[in-house]
Amino acid sequence: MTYFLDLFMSGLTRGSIYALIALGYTMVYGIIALINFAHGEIYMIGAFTALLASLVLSSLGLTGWGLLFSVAAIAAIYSAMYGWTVERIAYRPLRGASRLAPLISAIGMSFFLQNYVQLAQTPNFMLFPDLIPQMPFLKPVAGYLNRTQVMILLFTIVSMVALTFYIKYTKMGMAMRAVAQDITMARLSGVNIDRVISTTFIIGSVLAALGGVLIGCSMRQIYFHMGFLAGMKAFTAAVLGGIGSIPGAVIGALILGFAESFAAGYISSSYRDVVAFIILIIILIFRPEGIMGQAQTQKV
Amino acid sequence: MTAATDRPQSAAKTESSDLILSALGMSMVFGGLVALNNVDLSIERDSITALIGPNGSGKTTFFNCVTGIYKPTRGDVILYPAIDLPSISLKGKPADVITHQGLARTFQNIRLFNNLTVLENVLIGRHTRMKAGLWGALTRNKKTRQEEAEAIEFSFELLVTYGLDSMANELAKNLPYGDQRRLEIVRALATEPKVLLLDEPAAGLNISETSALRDLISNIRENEKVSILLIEHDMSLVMTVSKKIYVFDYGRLIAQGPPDEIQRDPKVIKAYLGED
Amino acid sequence: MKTVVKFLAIFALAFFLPFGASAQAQETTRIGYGGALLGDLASYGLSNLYGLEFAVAQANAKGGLLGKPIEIVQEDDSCIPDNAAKAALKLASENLTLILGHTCSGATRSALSAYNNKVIMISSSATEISLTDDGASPYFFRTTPRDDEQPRLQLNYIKQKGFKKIAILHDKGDYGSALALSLQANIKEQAPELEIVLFEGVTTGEVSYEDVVSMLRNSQAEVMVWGGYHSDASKLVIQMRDKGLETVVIGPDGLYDQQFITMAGAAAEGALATGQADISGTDAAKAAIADHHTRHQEEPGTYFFYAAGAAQALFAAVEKVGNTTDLDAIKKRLQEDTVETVMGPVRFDAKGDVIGAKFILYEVKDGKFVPVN
Amino acid sequence: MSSNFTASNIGRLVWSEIKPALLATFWICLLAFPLMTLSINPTNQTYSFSMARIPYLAGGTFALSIIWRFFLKRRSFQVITKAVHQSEGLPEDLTKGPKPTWLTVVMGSKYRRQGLIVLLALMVVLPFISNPYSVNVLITCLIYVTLGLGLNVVVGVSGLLNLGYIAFYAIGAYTYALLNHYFGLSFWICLPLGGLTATLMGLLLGFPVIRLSGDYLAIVTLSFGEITRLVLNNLNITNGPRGISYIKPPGFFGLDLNGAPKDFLVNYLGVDPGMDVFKVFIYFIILALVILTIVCVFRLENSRLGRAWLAMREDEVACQAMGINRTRAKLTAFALGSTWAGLAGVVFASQITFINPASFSFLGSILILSIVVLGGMGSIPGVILGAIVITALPEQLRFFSQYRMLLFGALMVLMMVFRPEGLIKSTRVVHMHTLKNGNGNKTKLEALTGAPPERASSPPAASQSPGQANSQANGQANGLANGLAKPPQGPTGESS
Repeated sequence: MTYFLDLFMSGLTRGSIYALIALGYTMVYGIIALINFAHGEIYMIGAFTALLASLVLSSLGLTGWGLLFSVAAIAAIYSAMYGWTVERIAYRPLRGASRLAPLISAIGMSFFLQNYVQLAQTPNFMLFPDLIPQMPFLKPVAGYLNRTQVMILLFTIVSMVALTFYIKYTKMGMAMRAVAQDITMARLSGVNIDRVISTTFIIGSVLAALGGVLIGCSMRQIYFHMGFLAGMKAFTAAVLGGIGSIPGAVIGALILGFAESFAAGYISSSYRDVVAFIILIIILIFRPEGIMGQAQTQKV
Repeated sequence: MTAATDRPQSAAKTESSDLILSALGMSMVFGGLVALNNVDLSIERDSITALIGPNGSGKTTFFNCVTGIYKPTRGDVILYPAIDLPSISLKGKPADVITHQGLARTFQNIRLFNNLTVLENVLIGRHTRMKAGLWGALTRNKKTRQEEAEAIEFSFELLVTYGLDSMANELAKNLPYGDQRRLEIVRALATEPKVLLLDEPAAGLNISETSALRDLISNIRENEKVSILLIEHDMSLVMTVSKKIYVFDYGRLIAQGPPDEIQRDPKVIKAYLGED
Repeated sequence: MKTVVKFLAIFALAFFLPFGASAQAQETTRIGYGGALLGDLASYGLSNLYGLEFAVAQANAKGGLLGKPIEIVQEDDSCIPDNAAKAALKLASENLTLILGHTCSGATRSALSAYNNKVIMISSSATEISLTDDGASPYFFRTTPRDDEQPRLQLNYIKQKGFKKIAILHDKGDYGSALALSLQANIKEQAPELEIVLFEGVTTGEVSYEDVVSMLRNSQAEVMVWGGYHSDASKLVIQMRDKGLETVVIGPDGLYDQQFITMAGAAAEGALATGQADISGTDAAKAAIADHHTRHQEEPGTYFFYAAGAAQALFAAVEKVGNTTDLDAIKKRLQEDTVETVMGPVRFDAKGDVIGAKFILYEVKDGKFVPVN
Repeated sequence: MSSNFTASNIGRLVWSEIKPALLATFWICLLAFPLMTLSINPTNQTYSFSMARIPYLAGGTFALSIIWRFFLKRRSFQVITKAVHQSEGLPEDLTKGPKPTWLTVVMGSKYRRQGLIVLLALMVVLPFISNPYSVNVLITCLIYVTLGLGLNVVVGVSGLLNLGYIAFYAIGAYTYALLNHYFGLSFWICLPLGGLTATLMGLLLGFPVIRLSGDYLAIVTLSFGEITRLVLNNLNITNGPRGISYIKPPGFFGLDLNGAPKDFLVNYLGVDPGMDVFKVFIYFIILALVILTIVCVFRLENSRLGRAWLAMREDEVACQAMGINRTRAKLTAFALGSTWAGLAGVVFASQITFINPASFSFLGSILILSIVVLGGMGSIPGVILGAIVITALPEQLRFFSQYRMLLFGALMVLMMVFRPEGLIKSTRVVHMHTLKNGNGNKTKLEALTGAPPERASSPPAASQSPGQANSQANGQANGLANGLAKPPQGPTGESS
């Protein structure tokens, strides 16, 4: 039973990280039906910016929670700027082109950003400082739940709730839902499409940056290629949950996280990804629109 | 305007030799919404039958159920290919099989293959009457070449007949709207249908184009030995070309009969104009 | 017609440039470097390149090789076999006969087949046994010790400490999995009384290793042997210690890197690794380290000395033979002469392995690798 | 008008161009600021600060921004001009047929055959006038042409987004490697077997994904690709990540081409090919395979089956309503597309002689997809050009060594922004109508067969002369040529 609990907790944290990245994928997809391949790179840039910021800020004497939050804020702001710029350069000129053109553009952007960070910094693994302060109250459960996991869960839940409120109750959130429903109608009713799309990229990038900071704290190492695998898994999670659906992305991410943890624990770590992908295929065969995706009746 | 056509149920049983297609007890439920409720409808051989009703009354759903795009919740569709041939049930058959059996349709919102040429659109209509498979395509043997040549010939002649041959090599999306409507009909005709189902062919056409369409529909019926089922909102068109009219409202069949009867039917007037 | 021009331009750009590129006046003695300069394992490749650059700079200061200054022609293979073959052909097409490389074992094998025994090649980091053992590559040498030493050392230590339950984890790469399998075979043959409670591949670059840690805890292993590089090992060790798991960690030479301690910090304490015997103590090595500091502002990487040593041995052999094209003569010199290099005396045996290179077991104590007696 | 060109006006004009470029420069420098100026010393976790790279960045960005804006403006100007012309009905003369492109000009000219022969001769001579490295690049390039054309069947023609295409390439390569390693089977036996295995795997993947479309299909194929790679990595029989080495290159009628023939050439004929004979041999094998692929893909695309694929890509509902069995069309597309990947995989294994799962990562699928999209979806010459660009360009960019992939990524973005339809836009084959209809004139068919064509009720009589059938079939192959001639105009009355 403790083994199960152990795996459950690791699946939960894994899923939470996927969720933070998957939200960016699913929001962008929901609005402009684009698989934003460069999203994993934004997450990586978030982690790198956080590393640099933490070094500078800690040399200025900042410590503890203040350091963590200011580092997270700087990473979020920078990633948002990158996200916005990527959309401006690689996707906006392509609006209205065929569906695959922006996809290739996104792949190109992903190559570019990866190599840019590699050249600007180094190809080496870089040590990420342990930013999360000690939490003495976790002593009794230390074997199963540590402070990084607590922070990951906390961050994820807070961002999820905030995002849900934002989408539901703000004017921009309403505009986003409108654009997701019908971009032409939204434009006709006076919604500024460009602004909505930019905002979507900014929000997605902020969440990815938070994911980057948390992973940095948890793995204690970052490198320029880290965005690829995480991005691919998060994208898988987003599709699993029904791409375009925000609760779907979270549920999909958690399912993927649990599936991977339990597959590793009870089957084999070598075959973990195989099992995870097979589960994905099976779910999609029986629910082709993803778990939370809306079944669309072909309108004829 | 015979009295017999007023009773479709009995007609389906007793006078099947006059019918080409009959739908019996068609029902379609989406979630909790009843889009079609126990509809009986039959089409006489070599006639033009019209289907009218307010928006959302289930006309297109009926089309989709008959042509296999949707699987109807209940009901059967029976095709009588020829007087001396046995009837065929189309119930639950996939769309491509139904087309092969001889039902062809057009769509309310034009669904052409936009990035293919006009000729290719028509050639795709020929698909179901051709046989060449993978082997034929790769080896391009004599049989395949001949079949291909015949299909091109056939398609060209159709295009000539309906005045689209000069645009044969244009991409379908570059055609003017009226020609796109016409091409969709020609494409359906290329399948050599026994029954042609037209879903609002006059939608978006101006007066002169509509009158041209009227001629076109009459011509098709005369030239091609095909029965036509027509969904249309343009009453002048419906009343002039059709022999019999069915009226839908809220998924039910509320009236049927020849045009002049329908025009006077109080239930139809109520459905269109609402109650006072 | 504009498009025709465009088409032709692209076509010409694509193919005809390289045809002209190889015609160069040979004012220099050229040596090729093939290995990872980009990609995940670039740091290993760079340490090789820096070692070569150091040796070349030293030789050039003394007048070069065969009376001409030495020039390095470098090609990246990112440690991908496919790319390595391409890089190898590119180097071969430049009429190079002296190659230092490649970085990774898999890439080295594919490069060897592409060179088709037309170059002298010395690798300073490809440790996989069969590269020299299979005898298919007569002109291949290496200055790094071979992999078969390491599992033996590890097993000895395990037996000595009386551990009974062993977990073997590897990174699913060609290097790591070969080591893991070799240890598994060693245990089955020589110490069947030991129980392998866990034998698993771990996906590298993942967002979390917590499930692996859970498995490790569940298996109640007393010792975990890692097959793979330090980058993943340090993450794994951090997460293990974070979760209060005190299992002893033993790694191969991929873990024997100061970087491991830097990355894992306190969690690295007590970890063991088999590694090449320390060679940084000599005066020549100290000078090299100082030189590396001024050039790159950092500590030399894992294979720096092995690459520099390989290059120095190669230069000495070529100088004696008097040309770069008589491969058999160069081979003979490499096998017969002992050359004093920054990594110590270098001479190769009949198979092409360096003589005297040894692995020893290290333990991390107070942030440093200390030999275990 | 001349008053517009006063100094202040020109100044304002220039400023209006420079200002946004300056803003962009400032923005990019701001973005790059921390990553480009701060560098970390990993040993003691300190950082150092240097502005040295910023001026280069600023200069580069400024220049790029000016060029970028110029081309974007030009692009939108072209779009507007086109729209205006269209709305004024200027060049939209529908009887003119499609605008002749350079391809139709070259392919349609009477020198088409000669042109193709010259091209072929060039391809045949190429390995003998180049060095081993170039031959290797050529082989890789042709392998990717095959892969691109195969994926084009799936993505470009059938509209099914496949992100796991590399798996079939891997299956082909491993089929040969394993059969050769364990059973010593030769290249020539394994080539069809590799293709066949890939086809079967394509079918296997096809069945579960029949109901899926669009991005869901993409993710399932992606998963399939990853599963294949992981399984190859974990199995013992494939030797896991250590891969399979010493795969035999193809022999020539049982003759081992590795070594001996070269000595023969040098010693007895006095010809030094300057490279391994088997490499040249592989080059010719893959060249033949490419030609075969081109012929097959062209024929498929213009057959009943190919039109079904195109219809499926254009509109899934309408295609079914036209009597096309969508399931079958999807399955054949998947299976056939995979076949070429399998064949290319076998050639790849024989070329590189060592394979391991690392060569078949997701990145490979992405590269092949890039070939198809960059070249022009559904366009055969486009895909060929795309393959050249994707495989040969990075080789050329080796000059920039470490900046290679950076430039490659940037080029992909630029390419899509300024030419989203790909290098060569796909064009449809043009058929010419041979009938002189309407006014009681006999059609060509009538003239030949002496019988009036029956229409509508049944297909024309099968007694048609073979010559006619041939000329019609050739009409397809020569369609490009015919496209230049104006199709004869029939009466275009509203209805007959």
